[in-house]
Amino acid sequence: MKKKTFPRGIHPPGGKEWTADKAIEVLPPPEKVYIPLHQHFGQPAQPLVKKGDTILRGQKIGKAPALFSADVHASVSGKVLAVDGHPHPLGKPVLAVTIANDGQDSSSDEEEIPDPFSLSPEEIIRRVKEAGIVGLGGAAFPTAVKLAPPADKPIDTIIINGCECEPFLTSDYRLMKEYPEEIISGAELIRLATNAKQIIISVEDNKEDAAELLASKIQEKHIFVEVLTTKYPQGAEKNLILALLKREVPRGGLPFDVGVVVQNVGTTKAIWEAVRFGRPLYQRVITVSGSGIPEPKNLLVRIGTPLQTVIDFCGGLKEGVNCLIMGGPMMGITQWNLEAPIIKGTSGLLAWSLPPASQVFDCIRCGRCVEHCPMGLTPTQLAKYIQFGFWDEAEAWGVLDCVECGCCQYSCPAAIPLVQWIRLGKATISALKRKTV
Amino acid sequence: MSLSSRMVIVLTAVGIISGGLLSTVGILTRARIEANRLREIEEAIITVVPGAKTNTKIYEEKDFTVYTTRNDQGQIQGFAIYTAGTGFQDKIVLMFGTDAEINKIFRLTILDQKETPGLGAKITDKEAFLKYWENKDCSHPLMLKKPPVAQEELGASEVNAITGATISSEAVLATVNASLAKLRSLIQAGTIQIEENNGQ
Amino acid sequence: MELLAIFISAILINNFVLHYFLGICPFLGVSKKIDSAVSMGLAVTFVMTITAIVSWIINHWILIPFNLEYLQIVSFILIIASLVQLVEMFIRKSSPPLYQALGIYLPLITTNCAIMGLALLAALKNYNFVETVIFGVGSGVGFTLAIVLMAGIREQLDLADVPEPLKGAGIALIVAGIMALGFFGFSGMIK
Amino acid sequence: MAETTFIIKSSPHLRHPDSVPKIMLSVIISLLPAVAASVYFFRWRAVVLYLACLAGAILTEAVFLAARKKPLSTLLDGSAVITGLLLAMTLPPSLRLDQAVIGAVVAIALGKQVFGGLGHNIFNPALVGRAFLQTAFPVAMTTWIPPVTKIINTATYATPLGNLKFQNAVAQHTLTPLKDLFWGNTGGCLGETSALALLIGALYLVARKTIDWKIPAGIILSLSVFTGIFWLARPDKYASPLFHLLSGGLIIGAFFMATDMVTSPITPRGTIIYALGIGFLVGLIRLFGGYPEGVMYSILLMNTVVPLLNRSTRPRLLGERRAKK
Amino acid sequence: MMDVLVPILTMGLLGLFFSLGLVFAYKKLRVEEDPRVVAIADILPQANCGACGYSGCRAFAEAVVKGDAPTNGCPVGGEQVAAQVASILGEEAQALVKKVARLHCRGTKTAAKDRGEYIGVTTCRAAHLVGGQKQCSYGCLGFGDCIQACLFDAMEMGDDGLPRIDENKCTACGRCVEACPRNIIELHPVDQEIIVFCRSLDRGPLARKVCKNACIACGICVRACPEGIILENNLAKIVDYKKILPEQIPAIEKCPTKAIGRIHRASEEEQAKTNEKQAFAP
Amino acid sequence: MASKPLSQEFTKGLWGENPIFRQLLGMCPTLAVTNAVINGIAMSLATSFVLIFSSLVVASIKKLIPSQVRIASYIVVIASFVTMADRFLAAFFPPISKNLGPYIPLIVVNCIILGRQEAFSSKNSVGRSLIDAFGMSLGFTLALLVLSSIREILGAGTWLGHQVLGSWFEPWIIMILPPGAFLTLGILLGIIILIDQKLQRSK
Ligand SMILES: Cc1cc2nc3c(=O)[nH]c(=O)nc-3n(C[C@H](O)[C@H](O)[C@H](O)COP(=O)(O)O)c2cc1C
Ligand SMILES: Cc1cc2nc3c(=O)[nH]c(=O)nc-3n(C[C@H](O)[C@H](O)[C@H](O)COP(=O)(O)O)c2cc1C
Ligand SMILES: Cc1cc2nc3c(=O)[nH]c(=O)nc-3n(C[C@H](O)[C@H](O)[C@H](O)COP(=O)(O)O)c2cc1C
Ligand SMILES: Cc1cc2nc3c(=O)[nH]c(=O)nc-3n(C[C@H](O)[C@H](O)[C@H](O)CO)c2cc1C
Ligand code: SF4
Ligand code: SF4
Ligand code: SF4
Ligand code: SF4
Ligand code: FES
Repeated sequence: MKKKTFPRGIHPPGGKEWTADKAIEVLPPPEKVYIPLHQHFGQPAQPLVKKGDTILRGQKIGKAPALFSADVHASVSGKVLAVDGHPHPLGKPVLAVTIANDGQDSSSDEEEIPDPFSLSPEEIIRRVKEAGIVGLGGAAFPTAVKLAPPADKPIDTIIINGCECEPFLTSDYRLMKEYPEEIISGAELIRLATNAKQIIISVEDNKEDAAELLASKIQEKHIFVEVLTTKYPQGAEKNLILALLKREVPRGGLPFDVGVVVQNVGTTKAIWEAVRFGRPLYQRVITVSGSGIPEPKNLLVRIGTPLQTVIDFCGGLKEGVNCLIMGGPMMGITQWNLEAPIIKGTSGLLAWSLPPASQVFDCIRCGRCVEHCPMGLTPTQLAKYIQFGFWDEAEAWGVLDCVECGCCQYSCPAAIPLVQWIRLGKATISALKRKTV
Repeated sequence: MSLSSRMVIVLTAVGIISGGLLSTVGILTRARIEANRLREIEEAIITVVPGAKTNTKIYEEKDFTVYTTRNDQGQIQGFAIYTAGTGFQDKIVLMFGTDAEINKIFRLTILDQKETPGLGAKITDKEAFLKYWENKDCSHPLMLKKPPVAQEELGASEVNAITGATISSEAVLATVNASLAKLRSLIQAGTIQIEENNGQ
Repeated sequence: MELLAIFISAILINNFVLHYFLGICPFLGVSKKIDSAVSMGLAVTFVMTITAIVSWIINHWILIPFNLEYLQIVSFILIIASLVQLVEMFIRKSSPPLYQALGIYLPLITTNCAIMGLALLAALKNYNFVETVIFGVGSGVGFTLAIVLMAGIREQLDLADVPEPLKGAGIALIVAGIMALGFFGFSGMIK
Repeated sequence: MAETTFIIKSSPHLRHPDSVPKIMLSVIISLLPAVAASVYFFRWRAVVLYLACLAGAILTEAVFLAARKKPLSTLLDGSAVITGLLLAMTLPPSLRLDQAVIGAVVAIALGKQVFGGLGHNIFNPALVGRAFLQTAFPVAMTTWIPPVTKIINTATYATPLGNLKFQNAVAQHTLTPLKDLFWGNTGGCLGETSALALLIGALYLVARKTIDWKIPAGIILSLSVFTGIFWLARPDKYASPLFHLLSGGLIIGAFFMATDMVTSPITPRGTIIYALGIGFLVGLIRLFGGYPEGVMYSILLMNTVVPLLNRSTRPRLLGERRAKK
Repeated sequence: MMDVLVPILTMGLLGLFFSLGLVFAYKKLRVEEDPRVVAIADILPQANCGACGYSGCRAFAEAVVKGDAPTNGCPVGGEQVAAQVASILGEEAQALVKKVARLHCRGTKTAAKDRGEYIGVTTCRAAHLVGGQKQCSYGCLGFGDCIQACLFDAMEMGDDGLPRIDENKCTACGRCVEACPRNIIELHPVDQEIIVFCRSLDRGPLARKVCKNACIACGICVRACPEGIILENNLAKIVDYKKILPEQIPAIEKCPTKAIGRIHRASEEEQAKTNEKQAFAP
Repeated sequence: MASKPLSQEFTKGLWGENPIFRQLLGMCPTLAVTNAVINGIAMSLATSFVLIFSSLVVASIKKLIPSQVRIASYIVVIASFVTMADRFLAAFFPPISKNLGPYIPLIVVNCIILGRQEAFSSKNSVGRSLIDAFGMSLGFTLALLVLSSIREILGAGTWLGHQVLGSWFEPWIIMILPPGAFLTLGILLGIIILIDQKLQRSK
């Protein structure tokens, strides 16, 4: 049978071979961690500790002030050195809690629940929320919110996103290989929380062994493993839903509009740990890779570990490295300050040396960006509208639908920074909208 | 006086004055313009039927007018046919003369055309085009010679095409052939009767 | 067949804008946006059709019988001006949305030589009534075609790096020139 | 803080290896077989015409770039070379050199640079140059010589299509044999005669995915259908689709000129309409128009429509309602 | 006789017919336009910049006549236009202090470090989206979006990488204020001499580390003039410039990073000199 | 309208407010009849005649005309003069009349003429209006002359019918065809703006 997939998209070089067979290693907790209070979609958390406090690992140090926010927990035990502005991977310094690790790692985890499947949906969601879980697939959207969709939007399908379509990243793959039972159980918890009927675990066909392993562990009839064609951005939720279910999430809508919840495998495992063991989200698995890293690895790191520590653990940066990326090569963010910490949304750290910038040409209207945009957009036209300030036209042509996957810019022979233009347009248009409302 | 009535009066007055003025201009120039037009036809007829002294319009329809011409002795020399056909761009208006038996074309002249200058417009050029039409046998449909050859090598009912403007040349040829056929059929049908119009 | 030839010829071969150079002012002025170009085209087509009818009537029922051909210019222009005004009033009364879309272009049409040119050309070509009407509609469609194509191109050129001095009318004229070159492809199609 | 300075940029950080100069270079390479064929068939005339057009095109490009203070490095992107080459390939071998140079200057100046240079032009520059020449020097542009490989005893010579149109070749059974059309042993523009040489290059472009195969396919399809209908109805009057495909500028036009990215639509549906439109217009002009050949005009006319096509065939966004228009 | 009479009659009738039509149109379909709108629109500078908050000069004129907009609502036109507009409407001109745009950043090329090599769209807004190439997250990015936005040619990029504003040309239209993604341009009364040249909210050491000229919130200026200046979020802020007394200025100017101080206003001589230079520039 | 010195009222039509190159008015005759210098001259003479006399008449009767019938009356005035010009050419210069075809009658809708009446003659004294009309006419003539000279020389190798380029020159037929008109005027506009920018800058 032909494997399912979505229309358009691209086939970038994989780069997964660097770390695919590197088992997850534990990075020893560093001496100091810097835990930003803003690591998620929504409002920053408010500090619950102050300088000089002694705190435990897993203790809540930031409280979500609103629905669209998430709690933040300490990732080591020790003493609060400062609650202050600190460099942040997203650029601008934000309020962060600096903790001196006392090396004890004494924990404050909530109580364990031996049979989590008997919990009520409300209790599952409460425990997820208490654990400060946000999506680990990239967007860092508060998971508790996602698990409680509006009542008029019943959920019938849970998709566990194990596509990991970004090149180079292998952390999700390692999770599926090493923790298949946890992922399946976590998925079942999500299903119970949302009252859905079926669970689909989707894996790209370059990770077929992980898919087979998962399938072999499944007993329930309502859980399926679906192997999809390897194509970027297979893991983008709207495209994934289209590929698996032939449902189109309406423009401006969310998966629950078509009765679906999509969760990343890492998130799923975190949910399992939170509900079963009461363990908050204070660590995650990341891939450290790229030609600039002497010993590429998959690492379990504490949130708040500075980039420098992570890099040092992998052998330091090679000579001539000039590009450091947090996340994958398609959607990641360039880093310049090694003091910035790992945050909940960090899926990887890549380093390499880029050749001098290639010359940017004027668009030659080759249409490759159109051909590859998974959202059906016309990136070249959008970029031009934005460049010349035609905001209305850009909006009419759907600029706000762009998921910033980068397929267009990847395929552009003229090396036009299309995604940056589009981001600029999205930012400007939303600003204008806010002004006129 | 109310504004409305002033509006009406002023505009009417302007109209009347202009009408008066124009009528003068019209009358002053009318004769001359009419004469210009007639002279054009007259000259064309003389060109296509050499030696024509008088002419009579004996048949007229859209884009097809037939004149008979007489020499100074008052004998009928033949027909001058005013006709038009579609060329490369637009209509080509032309006139040609035949003998009374319609066996021979005396000459052809182009009255109006909008063909490409330097190309199709060469149909008005005597050396390039018109001279091949002199004294052609038209008892059979005329034929176009392409590529052109020297005048001596042309057959009795062959004319040269203009290099690079075959379409315009074809258009003239087709128009002439069609007019000849039409003229013959009109005579056959009795619609045109030369003798009866003699009396004028 | 003859009628079809007149129609096709008016649109493609002897296009009002690209061949006769009539209505260049609105062609350059109202071709910046596709929407307004379409409205302008429709308005012109509409007025052209009516003008064709009315001018034929005036010409054949009044001017020619009374030997007043020299009043063609004055009477045609007056007719056109009042017609446009009447149409404008009528549309404004009967269909406000249509007026919004078309109305603002109507006054522009009064001094548009495409309309006057139509009346004069139809008289010059000696068309009969039906031919005149077909010629009017065809010319209007031809104008619309040219102005809409032009508007499409100009919208795209808004996003291009056209040299400063050529921006606006300069590049529009050059585009018109190349369009006219392209339309040569249709020459000779009507035999 | 480490001393190394890092690059700050927006994602994505990977790029497909294709770049504008590489694309242009591949087109130049793909044209070489046809260039070689034309040199074989027309000898020194071909060589000097190529040189004249290339020099005209590149110099004009350089002058404009300098005047507009753009980096001269864009001269090396190769697009001006393609324009010069393609222009030369569409000229009659007997054209005067100064006229060829005029064509090249017009192609780059009026066809490309007045719009802002590479990527901004609306019309195919080489064809603007050719259309200009065709209209400026209609006689020179329709005067043909046979290839040196063909011995002919008349002074003037007609191309296969000219023969078809003006000499009623089907009825007279003087239609150029398909074999000659395929190998290129016939008269016509420099680069258009050898179908074989062109197809070799075209195959390379299609395989390399430089060009969108749907464009030539659409053109060939609609031209075949159009001419096929008439051929089936009156085989004694109309030539076969195969003849139409192999003769004139169709192959070079369909594979190398209609596919010019700058002047073809960016949307998939627009591309298909564009291609079908070109094929249809070629058929219309060849069968019913004043010219024996209509490839150039068809491409230019469809170029005119491209902006409208791009707008009206915007792809459907993911999640956009189908019903809504 | 007929030859003359018929045309006169025809033309007369045509004129009559036409004028009757017009009378009809005039009666039925008159659109009143307030002459004051036309008059005001004539006076306005026709820059159509939108600084007044309306879609253009004409829209503003209509709003003024309706009473929706103040007579001095056009910052471009300044006092003169305001007075004229007011006189048309028969009002006294409302007093209008001239404002000019001021830059709140001194992160020159040498003072503020770069994060690294920036690759991408070279506008401030675009660079801001990826955090900017300057280490300081608040300061000027130096790509000159503001200069592009200014319709009055009042800005230019200085050699130090910061835009300069020509007080005399600036009309306080506010377009540069809108354009700047870092919100470091503000309109201030032209006679306000003391300006805080920094917008960094970082705590002192961090701010200092990324820019030599940053405000480090040491409080010297506040001590010099507690009535006029306060500290807020690690940053000095002028609450009321009128309360800064001339004799306090030297103390304020003791700021260790010169993040607060007197605006450098070109003297008339200097102005003349630059004008001269411009005149001879190629 | 602020009054300018009379000389400026005249010269503005030549460059600053040239009806064709600056105001882009009357494009149709400009493009249509400039394929030969003689046509261009005839056209500009006819247009000037109409423009000058209409300005004269309009400026003298402006007070009598209620503003509601202003345009209509102007049109009648203009049309009358156009008719005179047309009849005159047809009577005395039939070949030129034939060449110019419908473009002489079309002077009536030439935007320059109505535009000048609206914008100038209806507001200014007779003398000033005349000067303005002369200036505009000269500007129009100049533009037509330039355009038709370029087109005739390149398109036919002749100027006013006289051979100016040697026999080596093969005429560019395109120049006397419609595309040539568009292209030439387009390029000319660009050049004029370029020159103007240079002038402004050096000021
Ligand atoms: C272009 C693009 C690519 C993505 N790729 C992946 C992916 O490979 N794996 C993944 O888990 N999420 C991916 N996501 C995020 C998903 O769309 C979705 O947000 C996520 O799976 C939701 O799960 P979470 O909330 O647990 O993170 C991608 C998103 C985008 C826009
Ligand atoms: C701009 C242009 C104008 C043309 N004008 C005419 C024309 O007026 N009359 C004509 O017969 N052919 C004209 N042609 C040429 C025809 O298209 C066609 O090639 C020609 O009739 C073939 O004639 P030949 O076989 O003698 O070369 C023109 C071609 C071009 C490019
Ligand atoms: C891509 C291409 C397009 C062409 N387009 C045209 C065209 O539109 N019109 C034309 O007359 N010749 C065109 N030519 C030249 C003709 O293909 C070819 O020379 C033709 O047979 C000329 O015939 P003719 O002499 O009868 O005009 C083109 C050539 C090429 C290579
Ligand atoms: C597939 C392909 C086809 C091209 N065809 C043409 C062509 O027909 N004419 C031309 O001038 N340039 C052609 N170019 C070059 C380039 O796109 C052209 O110069 C641009 O139109 C100039 O902006 C082609 C380029 C490619 C990649
Ligand atoms: S436009 Fe947006 S969604 Fe489309 S390919 Fe580009 S980045 Fe992806
Ligand atoms: S891929 Fe690049 S060059 Fe091609 S159309 Fe898109 S933006 Fe233009
Ligand atoms: S400097 Fe700013 S406020 Fe002043 S005129 Fe320019 S854009 Fe307007
Ligand atoms: S002030 Fe703002 S807009 Fe101007 S250059 Fe600096 S960052 Fe850019
Ligand atoms: S001159 Fe023709 S529309 Fe203005």
